[in-house]
Amino acid sequence: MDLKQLYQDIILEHGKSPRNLGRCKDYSHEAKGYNPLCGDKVHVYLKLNNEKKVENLTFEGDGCAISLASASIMTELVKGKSSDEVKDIMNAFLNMIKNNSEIESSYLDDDQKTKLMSLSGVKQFPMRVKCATLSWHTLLSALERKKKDVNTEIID
Amino acid sequence: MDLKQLYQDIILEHGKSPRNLGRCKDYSHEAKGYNPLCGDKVHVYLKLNNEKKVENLTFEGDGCAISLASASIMTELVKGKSSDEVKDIMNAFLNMIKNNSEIESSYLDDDQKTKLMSLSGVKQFPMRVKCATLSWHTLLSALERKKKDVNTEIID
Amino acid sequence: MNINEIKSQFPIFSKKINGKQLVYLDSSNSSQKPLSVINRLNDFYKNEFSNIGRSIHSLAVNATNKFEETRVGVKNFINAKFKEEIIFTKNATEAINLVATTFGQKYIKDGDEIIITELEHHSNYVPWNFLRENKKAIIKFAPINEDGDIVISKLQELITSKTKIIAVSHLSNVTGTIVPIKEIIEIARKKNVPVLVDGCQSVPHISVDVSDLDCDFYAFSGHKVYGPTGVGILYAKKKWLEKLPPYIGGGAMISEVKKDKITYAPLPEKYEAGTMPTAEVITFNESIKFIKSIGMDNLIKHEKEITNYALEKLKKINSLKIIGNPKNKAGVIAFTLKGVHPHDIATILDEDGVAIRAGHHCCQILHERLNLTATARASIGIYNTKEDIDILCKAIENCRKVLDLK
Amino acid sequence: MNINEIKSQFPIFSKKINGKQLVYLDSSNSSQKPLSVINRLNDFYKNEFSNIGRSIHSLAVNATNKFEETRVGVKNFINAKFKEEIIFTKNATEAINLVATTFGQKYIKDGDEIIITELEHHSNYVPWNFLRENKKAIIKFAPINEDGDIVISKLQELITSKTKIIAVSHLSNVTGTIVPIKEIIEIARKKNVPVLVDGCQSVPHISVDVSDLDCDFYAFSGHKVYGPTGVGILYAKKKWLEKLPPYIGGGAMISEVKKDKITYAPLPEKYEAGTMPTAEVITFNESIKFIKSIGMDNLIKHEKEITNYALEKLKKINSLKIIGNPKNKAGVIAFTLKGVHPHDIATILDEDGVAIRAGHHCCQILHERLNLTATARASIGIYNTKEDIDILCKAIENCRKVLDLK
Ligand SMILES: Cc1ncc(COP(=O)(O)O)c(C=O)c1O
Ligand SMILES: Cc1ncc(COP(=O)(O)O)c(C=O)c1O
Repeated sequence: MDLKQLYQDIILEHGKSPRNLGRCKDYSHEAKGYNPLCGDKVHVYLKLNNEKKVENLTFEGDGCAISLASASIMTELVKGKSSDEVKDIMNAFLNMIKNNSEIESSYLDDDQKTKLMSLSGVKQFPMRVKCATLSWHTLLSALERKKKDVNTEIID
Repeated sequence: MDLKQLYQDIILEHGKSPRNLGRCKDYSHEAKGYNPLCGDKVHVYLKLNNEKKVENLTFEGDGCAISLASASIMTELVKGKSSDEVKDIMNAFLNMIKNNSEIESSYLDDDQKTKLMSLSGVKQFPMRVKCATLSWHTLLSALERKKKDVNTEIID
Repeated sequence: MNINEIKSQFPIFSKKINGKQLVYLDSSNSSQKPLSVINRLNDFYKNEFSNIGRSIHSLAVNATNKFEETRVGVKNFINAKFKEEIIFTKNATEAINLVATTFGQKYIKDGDEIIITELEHHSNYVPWNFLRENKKAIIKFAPINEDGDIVISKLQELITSKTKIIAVSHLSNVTGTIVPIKEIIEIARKKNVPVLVDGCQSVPHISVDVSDLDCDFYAFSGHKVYGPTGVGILYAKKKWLEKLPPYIGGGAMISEVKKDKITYAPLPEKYEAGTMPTAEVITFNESIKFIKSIGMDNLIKHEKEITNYALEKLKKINSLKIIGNPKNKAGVIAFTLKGVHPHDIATILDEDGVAIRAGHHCCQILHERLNLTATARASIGIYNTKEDIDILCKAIENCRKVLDLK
Repeated sequence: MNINEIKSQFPIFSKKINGKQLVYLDSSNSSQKPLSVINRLNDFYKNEFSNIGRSIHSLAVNATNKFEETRVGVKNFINAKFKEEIIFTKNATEAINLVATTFGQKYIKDGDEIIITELEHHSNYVPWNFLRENKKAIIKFAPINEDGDIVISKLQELITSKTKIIAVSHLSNVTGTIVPIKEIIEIARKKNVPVLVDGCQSVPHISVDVSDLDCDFYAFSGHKVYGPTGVGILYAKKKWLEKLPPYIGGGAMISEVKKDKITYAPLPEKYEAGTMPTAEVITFNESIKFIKSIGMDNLIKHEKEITNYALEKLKKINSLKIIGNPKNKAGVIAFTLKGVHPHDIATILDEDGVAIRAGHHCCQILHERLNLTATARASIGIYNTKEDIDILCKAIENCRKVLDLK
């Protein structure tokens, strides 16, 4: 295992100064996520425009470097995407973390893929995978306007 | 351990044809005893006369050779004894079984002591001690007119 | 299958009992453990010990993964659909209590009916009795016949619109009856009544497929399946575990804890409060592997052979009576010997190194039904041989001699 | 006392974690096991295994005697009056649930009050919450101050004529606070309110004398006291165990079972249904012997020395904050590091072979009270050395480097 792999510079940088922090105005969707094992929390606020594309996405959260960085990077990558495109990106991300593959999504350019790949280090730290995926599950929940809060323990 | 010590002839004989079996008429005291571990049951019927001495003592029971023989021998030995004398004999018996000593009671003659000593073999078979002592505890309970049934699990 | 090779995997059989070779015929009570299981436990405590779930250091990660591997192992072993349907308890008794308590809390009210059978172990009666004591539920007993078979038509007749649950053994720990549990579940299904199966005796001795059975709940104990003590298993359909309230409350089964309100964790954690029997659950996976290494079919075949041999030989013993004669019988043989109380049998057999059990075997209702207070019981495990049976029979013959009976 | 000799009794310390020597600072979660304990378990399964109580063959007699020896061992260890006052459960959580459920069933009704404290572990809150959910009981929280001490005067003020029970920790698993439990019991005694003590963290680390404390209930877990997982202990005054209804129902806890009525066994069997964690309970006696071989006074002295050394060294670390500053503190040290989340600390420390815990440690109320969501926690056991603390401190210093913080 390699700490430098987990805590890559880009992660540290996003962890220290997360983008899109706070509650955006006029959000149309929201959801809370919670990891009962460690107490990590995230609250995402989402504004979909008339074309059902992500116009704005912000979050409030309390968690470790990994979970903050993941949420921060997520908010950057999905802006302008449709709901289906967001899901495609999320699946590509989960796939990469679980199955050790590359990021495979046609909705991301190479730079964006590199950004997401910076989270690949968690593969070697199984207890930290949930830190990296919580915000994504919560975004999905907001998109689907699920009533229940996201709880990492019920995510496969 | 020695089975012949446990199953002495006198035990086998009493086990096969227990004395004073059944329910005597005019009993003044009674009590039921139960060993939940193995299901042994005994029901003693006791008639105390005006001088508070055991005029008659009979029992109904369902149990192993040891428990039947012990009850049978008991009914023989305590007839004519006062309540205090019965307790003295019982203590002498319990003491013999627990502490490996002789039978020490001035209310028994040598023949009677020999009879009781025939149960000393249970010392080597700790799970069978309760079989030998159930009827005595039940008699004590009858003498004291205890309401509760005897349960070997609450006897020290 | 080489039985001597298998027997040699069990260290206890190199031990002498009263100077004699151990003939262990008390597997229905608890089975002996193979070396692979004992070694796994030993290894875990020596090299890997940590609590699970809560910590994120390497030892904890490893233990958590191993713990979940057992969950998957059990799921596959009994063919459940989801691993969250496997809940670890301390024994089968707790597993049944978990269902009786939570199901009772949510679904049972005054006058509701629970059906059990005359075969049941106390562990599948007392938990329901609590609902009778505390909620005025009614317990009905499906009768058995003299052979020790449940009279299915009578069970069917007992079902009414008030019947809330049926709780029944898969295999009797006295008569060895293999209960036609699938038939019972089909009957119950038609009337929309859930079924709990007490699988304590079945899981170690016959193939169990909970998906095929379509039962709602299935409970068993690890220690009877060549595993360590301290581990019980409850299988329950997800829909039930989701609907039912929690049972034991504490660490690990919560989601969020506030001063005014607590929310509970998702499955399976919801039902696994406090520190689990971590090492024992992890070790239980080795027990499953042990059975798999033999093959369930081989195990069944071997135990059948020994059982048949035992039945044949026992029947030849003068004044010995075998209790029950069910249509389908596994290797549990209760018997009586005329003029000899079962406790005396057990004591005398023990002198010959033969370990059997005497008493009511936690089945007082069954004994009452058959007009008995106690029986002797020889029960068979994978390690038993024909030689064991020969020694058993000789020791039984000796009983009458010791007691000076003709 | 030679600490290296003691440490060498624990096989796990010859193992490497991520190529580094293991520095185990998670004993509050669960302690490592000495070889004598591991060997006893191994021996029992190899040479002596049998279930207890029910069978009368030699193996069963031996196991039953050994099981009861542990009961006497525990009784003497915590100085209870009677061995029937010692009930074996699967963990402390079950022990507390046993009391909450049975006491609640008999004595708690709508509007009755239960007092716990802001220090409590979830296992000493959730069971009482069930009574709030199901019986409309009221839970009151005795407050703590910033130091992590319970404000006794405030606790006293909470007691009313409706207070039915007080449940309180003896030693906090976050702040290490040693609670003045005797004082609390005396206050409660005057108002005739029974007290349950959660002794999970105290039994392994300070002397416990339940007769001197005069508590009504005392719960703890074997696995934190150098024993195997799967064993919990409830001490309760006989008068309570006699009055309270049974908890788990099944084999072994009954007296007579009829179709219309069941009577329950006397103590302690009344509360020990089904097959117990036989081997683990028997082995636990070896854990008590281990502690005795060291001597409780020596243990306390050693842990105090290491704790003080750790506190001193940790305080010197830049931007590290120790949580709580109780009057009397045992070897449980929760801390935060400015700008570094506890999970990141735990992961980074683990790379250096240092096992600590991060999170809320099953104490969300306490964390909320102190305005924290998570802390890192280093907890000390008999095997920890000053060298361990040096490695811990160095690893903590490394955190800020790994995360590129000044
Ligand atoms: C203070 C305290 N109470 C209760 C518990 C619960 O103990 P267990 O998980 O062994 O049931 C713990 C440990 O986790 C604890 O530290
Ligand atoms: C049929 C049956 N049900 C339930 C039990 C209870 O199992 P445990 O004692 O492991 O809880 C047993 C074994 O004792 C059994 O044979």
